[in-house]
Amino acid sequence: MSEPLVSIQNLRVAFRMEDGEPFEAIKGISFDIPKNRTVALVGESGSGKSVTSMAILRLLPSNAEFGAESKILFEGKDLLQEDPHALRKVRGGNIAMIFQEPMTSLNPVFTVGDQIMETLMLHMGMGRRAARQKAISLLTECGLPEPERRVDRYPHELSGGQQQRVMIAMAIACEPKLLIADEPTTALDVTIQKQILKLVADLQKARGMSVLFITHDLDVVGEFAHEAVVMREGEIREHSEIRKIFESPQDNYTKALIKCRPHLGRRPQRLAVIDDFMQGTPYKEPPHRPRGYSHGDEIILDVQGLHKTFFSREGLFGKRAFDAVKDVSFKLAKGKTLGIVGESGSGKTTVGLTLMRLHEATAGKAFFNGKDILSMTPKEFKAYKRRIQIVFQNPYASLNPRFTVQDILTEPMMLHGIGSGAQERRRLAADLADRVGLSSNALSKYPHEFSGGQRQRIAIARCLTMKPDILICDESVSALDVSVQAQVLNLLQDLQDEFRLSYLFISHDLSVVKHISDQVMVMHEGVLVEQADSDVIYANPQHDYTRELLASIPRGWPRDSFNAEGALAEA
Amino acid sequence: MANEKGSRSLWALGWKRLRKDHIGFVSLWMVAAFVLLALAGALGLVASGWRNEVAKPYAPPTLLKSLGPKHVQLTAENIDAANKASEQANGQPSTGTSLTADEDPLAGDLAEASKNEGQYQEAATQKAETLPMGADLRGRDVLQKVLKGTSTSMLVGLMGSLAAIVLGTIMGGFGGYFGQKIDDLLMWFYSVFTSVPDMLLLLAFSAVLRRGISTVILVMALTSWTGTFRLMRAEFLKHKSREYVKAADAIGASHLRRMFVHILPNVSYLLLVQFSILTVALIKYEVILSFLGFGVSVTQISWGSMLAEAPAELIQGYWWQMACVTLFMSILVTAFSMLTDSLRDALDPKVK
Amino acid sequence: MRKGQFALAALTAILISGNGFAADMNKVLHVAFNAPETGFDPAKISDQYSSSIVENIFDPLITYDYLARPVKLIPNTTEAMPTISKDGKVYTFHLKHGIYFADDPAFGGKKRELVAEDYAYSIKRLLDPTINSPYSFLVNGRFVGGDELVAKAGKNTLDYNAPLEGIKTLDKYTLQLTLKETNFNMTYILSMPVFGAVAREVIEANAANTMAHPVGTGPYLLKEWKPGTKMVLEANPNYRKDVFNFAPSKDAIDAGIIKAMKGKTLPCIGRVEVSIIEEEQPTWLAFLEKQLDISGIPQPALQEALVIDPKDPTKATLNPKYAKMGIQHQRYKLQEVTYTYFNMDDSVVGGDSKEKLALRRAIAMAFPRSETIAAIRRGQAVPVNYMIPEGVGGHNPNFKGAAEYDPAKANALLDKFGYKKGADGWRVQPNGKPLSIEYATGSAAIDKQWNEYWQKAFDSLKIHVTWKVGKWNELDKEARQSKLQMWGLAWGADYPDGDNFMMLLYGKNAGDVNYANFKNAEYDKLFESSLKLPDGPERNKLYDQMNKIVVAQQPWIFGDTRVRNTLAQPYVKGFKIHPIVNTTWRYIDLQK
Amino acid sequence: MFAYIIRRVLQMIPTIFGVMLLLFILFNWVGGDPSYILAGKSMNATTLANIRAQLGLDKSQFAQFLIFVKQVATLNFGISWSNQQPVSSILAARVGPSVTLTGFIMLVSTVLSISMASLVAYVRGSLTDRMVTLICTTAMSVSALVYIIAGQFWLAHKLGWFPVLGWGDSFAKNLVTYLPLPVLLGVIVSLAPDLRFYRSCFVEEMNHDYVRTARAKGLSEPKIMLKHVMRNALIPVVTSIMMSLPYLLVGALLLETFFAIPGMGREVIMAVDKSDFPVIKAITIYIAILTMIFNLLADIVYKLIDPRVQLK
Repeated sequence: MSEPLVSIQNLRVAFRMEDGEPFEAIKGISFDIPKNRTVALVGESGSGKSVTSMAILRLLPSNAEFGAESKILFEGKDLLQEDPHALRKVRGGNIAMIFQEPMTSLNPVFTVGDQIMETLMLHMGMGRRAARQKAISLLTECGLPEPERRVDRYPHELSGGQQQRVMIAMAIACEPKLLIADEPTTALDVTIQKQILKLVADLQKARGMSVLFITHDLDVVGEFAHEAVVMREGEIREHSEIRKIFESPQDNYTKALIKCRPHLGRRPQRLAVIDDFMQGTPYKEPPHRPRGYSHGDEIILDVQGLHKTFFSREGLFGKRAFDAVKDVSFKLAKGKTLGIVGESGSGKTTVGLTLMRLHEATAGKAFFNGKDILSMTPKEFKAYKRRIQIVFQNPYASLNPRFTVQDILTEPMMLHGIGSGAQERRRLAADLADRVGLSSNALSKYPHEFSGGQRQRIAIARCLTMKPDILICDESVSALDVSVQAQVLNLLQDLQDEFRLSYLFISHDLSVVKHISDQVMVMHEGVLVEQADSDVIYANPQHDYTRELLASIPRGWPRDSFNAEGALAEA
Repeated sequence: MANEKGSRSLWALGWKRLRKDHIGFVSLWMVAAFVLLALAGALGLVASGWRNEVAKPYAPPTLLKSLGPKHVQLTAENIDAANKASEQANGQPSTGTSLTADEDPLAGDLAEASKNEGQYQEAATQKAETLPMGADLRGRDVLQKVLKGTSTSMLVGLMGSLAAIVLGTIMGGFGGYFGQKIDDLLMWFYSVFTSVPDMLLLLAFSAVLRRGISTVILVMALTSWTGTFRLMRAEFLKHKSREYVKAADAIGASHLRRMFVHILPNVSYLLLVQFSILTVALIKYEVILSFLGFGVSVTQISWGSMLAEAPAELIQGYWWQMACVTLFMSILVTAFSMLTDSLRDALDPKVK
Repeated sequence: MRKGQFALAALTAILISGNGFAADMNKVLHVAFNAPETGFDPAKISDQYSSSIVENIFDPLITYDYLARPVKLIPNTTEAMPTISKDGKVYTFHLKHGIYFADDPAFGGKKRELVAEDYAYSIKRLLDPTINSPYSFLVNGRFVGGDELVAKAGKNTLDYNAPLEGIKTLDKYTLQLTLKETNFNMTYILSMPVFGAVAREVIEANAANTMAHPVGTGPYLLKEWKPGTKMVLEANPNYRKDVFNFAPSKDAIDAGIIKAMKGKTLPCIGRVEVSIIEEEQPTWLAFLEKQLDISGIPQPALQEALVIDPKDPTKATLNPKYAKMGIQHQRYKLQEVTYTYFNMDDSVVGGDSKEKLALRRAIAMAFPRSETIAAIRRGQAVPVNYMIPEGVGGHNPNFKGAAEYDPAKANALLDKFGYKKGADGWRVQPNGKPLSIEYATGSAAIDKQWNEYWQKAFDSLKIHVTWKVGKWNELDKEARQSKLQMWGLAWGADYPDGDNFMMLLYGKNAGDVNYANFKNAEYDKLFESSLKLPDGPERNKLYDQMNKIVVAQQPWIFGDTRVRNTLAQPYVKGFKIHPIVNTTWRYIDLQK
Repeated sequence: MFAYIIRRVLQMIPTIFGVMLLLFILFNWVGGDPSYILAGKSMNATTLANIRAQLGLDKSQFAQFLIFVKQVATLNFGISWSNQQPVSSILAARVGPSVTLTGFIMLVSTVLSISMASLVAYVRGSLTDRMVTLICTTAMSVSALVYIIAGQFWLAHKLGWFPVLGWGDSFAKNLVTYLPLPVLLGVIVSLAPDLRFYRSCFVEEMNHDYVRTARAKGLSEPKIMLKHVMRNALIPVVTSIMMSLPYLLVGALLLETFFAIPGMGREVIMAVDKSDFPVIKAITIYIAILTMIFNLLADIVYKLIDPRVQLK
């Protein structure tokens, strides 16, 4: 192999914390980015992958310090030693970068054209007119529909996927030799994600540039990266060809990462967790779990013709109606899981919130044990409230930060008169905390002292205090790292097995839904497009939209979708 | 990360951050010292004798005596003597009035009373020539006045902003949380109040109420709740759709519980910041109020009522009362503002 | 008839070169008022600031000699002082010919001569119920037939054309006023600025806004008016020939004034700019910076401006550093009394019983008046000992009416009448009810200074005092509705006669100028008798008796009479303060 | 947009009504009786009744309120009760000085504070930044009253750098002679809080992701500051300026009082002092209307500088 484009040597990054203590985020890593190759930097949160990518362009905040021997060589020059002027030439010129949140990463008050032209004028010395023409052609290249019109649009007038295309257009404007993509698709829907990934892969090939692709999801890069660097806690665990990573991973952590992600192709009784691999004993996959509604299932919740309309003000006195949920009917069986999948705006969350009466339904009935909970007065509903509970998506937001875990767990009991007194409620809370796998001293702590996975356990424990019949999981595992996600999914499964809970499992992640659901309903723009047992629907989707959705799921390895030739490039 | 360090609430974390912030921490101590001083003043432990005329009128500060003007200070005795001289010249009686005993219905009673007046005679006290911070028109100790004034001004500032905060929070909370008709009504109220110039509201409210500390506090609360209302309305609006509040709804917490047990503690750091901003503003506001004649009553003293005397004193060259108040006020207000900045940084849950 | 009059007027204007316009329009006098004016319709104003402007625009029949002290009336627009009938009821005035109003569109481009009818009209306006003149009390019930005419008008405009016996013109230049009762103050009253002559055409043409359209025969006309902010007067080009020709009084400065001014045609100053500066610090600084030409010394600046001799504080002299600069300093006692009244109708402080009297007396005895004169007035005031101040007819310098300052005796007196001290150390009423007195006050810094001394007085008596702080008009309203307990006021002479002061406690004036609601049959009888007498020993005897009643009954606590100190820049020539006339602008000159 | 403006204008009606109600209650309840001022030194019941009738005070409260409604609808508030001049002409004379004084203070203060704030934000965390913040905080701690009293006494009187007070008819004369000191003092009072506020706006913007993007593009720091950050930071800055514009009319009471500037602030005090209800009504209603109009304008300007904003 020839001279690498970028060579990272013994990179150490420490952040000086508020208390003056240094926190070492990157602990002396070295790897190369060869020319014309896509290198994936994979890791969970806290692994240091983003810090590494930011370090290359020296975009880290001012409290970051590099180790004395650290070097980032770009075409032989150490970027860490470059003066600001030379560094600016590299930034945007030779090395370009795209970010996770295209909305906030674009300046909201300039048109997208202006922002692309700015780079062109800066690095290529173009005039406005030329830059504009070039910007339009770049947008065309990046697949933005109607580029002539959209070049004058402001970022907020574009969709998330379009914004990311703009970011990419901006990044490739000056023919960079290296494109750093920092989780560019994490905030996007799965169908859009696929398009963007394809775009990056195509551009890489067409332009012969190198790409450093940062992601937490190995499956995403499996499709098109040439090699992968797996990071954990500031260290590199494994660095090899992508094929090797999937087919013969050497490092236990890599192995765990591959296994703990639910997969469309298999459904073990329990998902693997990191600990299964790290103890040194070889991992044996548990047997397959069959799923599906069966005839004798007791229907605990029967939703008929659920409809929800939101209104917004428009014109002089007018209102604009927006139907978030249109005539949705389904049945939830006792002890079973009904998955609801759909992309953002599909109305899946609205269904959950409406059933909890966190929104009032516009029309429809929901029979819970034969009673329509939607038409009850709030007073009547109060008794039912404890029987349907919800676990929200963001474990950081769903727990009151000013409450201790004990407060959080005893509050519902107090409100519903569960337990004979404070003493007993505390005991019950301790039992539940234990049940969801929290340590014994957890009760006196505050939510911010816990990790995301632990917080989600607290949220689940809170629901369990009321011994509900139905648990609505609204994207409950989406924000978690894959390893933690596996733990929480296992917990949910255990609880279902133990308490015969019924789950309404709402998620955009089809793999997860496939793993946990007995029956799946697919929603699109407020409409239920398809509903069937999960194995059935994944094996044999009836609706075009379902098929599109399924096709968009990153499959990791073996790569099967858009980039078959990519694999060939390897050989 | 904090696990091994034991459990800490957000408040405790904020406190920890505040202690790290040297400026903030020093400011905190200074504010605390002022609060203690204010309490001591309110309880009469400090400067309870501020109304005593202990020195000659406008006695200069001891150390800066030479910087004071050398005006002759007239005393009641001078006036008495001068009047006596002119009375004698005019042939007026030297004591009593021109009424004869039978013309004055009280003559007999007065004669009788004069036998008992001994118990009310007060020995003349020696008046000091200088004082550490000088004296005012009536020979009162400026230092004592400013200490007592600290007490009043801080009481006014703290209570005024507390009242404004309570008013603003309750209204803002209901408006933001419930929205719809209640919000429309409260917003209407808000826009009415913000559309009327403060000065007019102030003059109008002051005109209805009696003079005194409680009035000043009330007037301040009535004219300054709007900022808190706006802030709290926005916060409640934001928080009510947060997942933890929805979760509270899901577990069956009532509206009031959600508002005051769940949301309020989460926005209270903003209230604390708002509180200290308002306190500073109101301490300064009190000065203007006093200048316009709406300050505290005669038996009370505040920084504002002292500064209201400043324009007249300055043209006579008596600069010390103004200097003394300005010094005290700057120290407190600067410390308070610094503390506010530090609090804002320390308590913001985003910064972790 | 009117038409002919105009024609004649135009003719005289050409024939007589009486218009001796000599004012130098480049000479600009800068002065300041410390409170806003209200307007310039003589019939509608009563405040000092508006009067100060009005007296320069309108001419009353009679005016004061600039230099003579004690003050002396002289003819103004009349040939001579009026002839008064033997019974003192009929006054006849002969107007000078050839006096013209300032030009105004209402005159249709012609010169308009001042005639007797103008004075008749102007005086009738004061009676007009639609005008609500603040000075209507000076004319109501005074002229023969006046009351009947007013009654006929009801709420509507007075019929100015109806014949009125009391106010009539004998010919074009002769005015005859007939009084119902003898009144020895009539000439003083008629010299007040509100009796200046207005032209009916002007008033009627500007009926909606007479305040802003003063057109008179005086030395100045209103050039510019920004209400509450600025007034600019300019010399009236139509002003009659008026030459400075006053005889010196025994005051030392008169010689210099006559030297500077004698023979000059008045007014000398072409333009007078009056601004409103409420605060004392800026006023004083502005004078020192020569941004003002004449200014009183604000109380806080007295020590700085004057050298005050502790032995005789009222004889203060100018601080040598200013004297060296040539700044002129003049001093005179105002013709005023200040007093604090007790509401005699009040259940706590009012009433004739001895215990109530004792309470009032004790409060009077506890007020440290000398201290206030020293500290607040800076010695620039003398104590009031008689209801009539020095310089006003009827004053008795030998009378001592003020209660002696003796808080110890006052306390003993309260003890004697059963104002016992309660458990908390504060006194209660003899009937056991709590004792708390409410003192009314304004909200200015100066009010607060006074209140501190009142607080001290009440504290020394162990009587609770509270403050009723209000705007002047609110307090005034409550005072007249008898809702206040105590309030401090000042009364300045409208004309230099004791009657103007003694009426303040006349029983029939209760609810009006008798704020104390003092109703004493003997006092009232004596007052009524005094009205029938001219100034002199006979009347003085009555006044002494009345003062004794007041001292004995204590409806008032006597305050002080201020000594006004006024400064003028060195280049102001001919300047002498007049105790009655507000402004001297027309008599002075600027020589920079 | 048009519909939005119409709706906002319609929404002003209830607010104006509320302001009227508040004003009416406050001043009819507590405002004092102007007839006692007009009556002067001495009065009798007939005079008083006549005056009250002329002022319309003898009408029922409801009738008086109806008159008020009519006055607001026609924006004709009649004549002042204290000096019987048309309210409109009184206010017209007062507006100029207030706008001139406050306008210059605002202009100078805004220009200075924005430029200083951007500089300080640029070097945030440095010694300069901390010193400026400290100086600002200390400067803010001194009462405006002290600045004015002391400034007039020392700068004008003792040092003689400025005239002590005054106001002329010519704009140029005012600008050159009379304005500098009051404007200087006004700027001293308002600069520090403005500077602090604007600095925080800038600093907050500098933490946004798009700044990182701009850096990644290779833009220089000054360019990032002047182009990207400035434009975004101006959003709150312009809004706060727009919101404070109605105060131009209220004027700067203390400065007007001490420098004898014939502005609106003094008029308000005077009107309240004399219970001059027509003037109070006019000032309040005008300011209320202006406040609302400027609020609306602020929103529209907001829309112009921030394309994200949707006017709803």
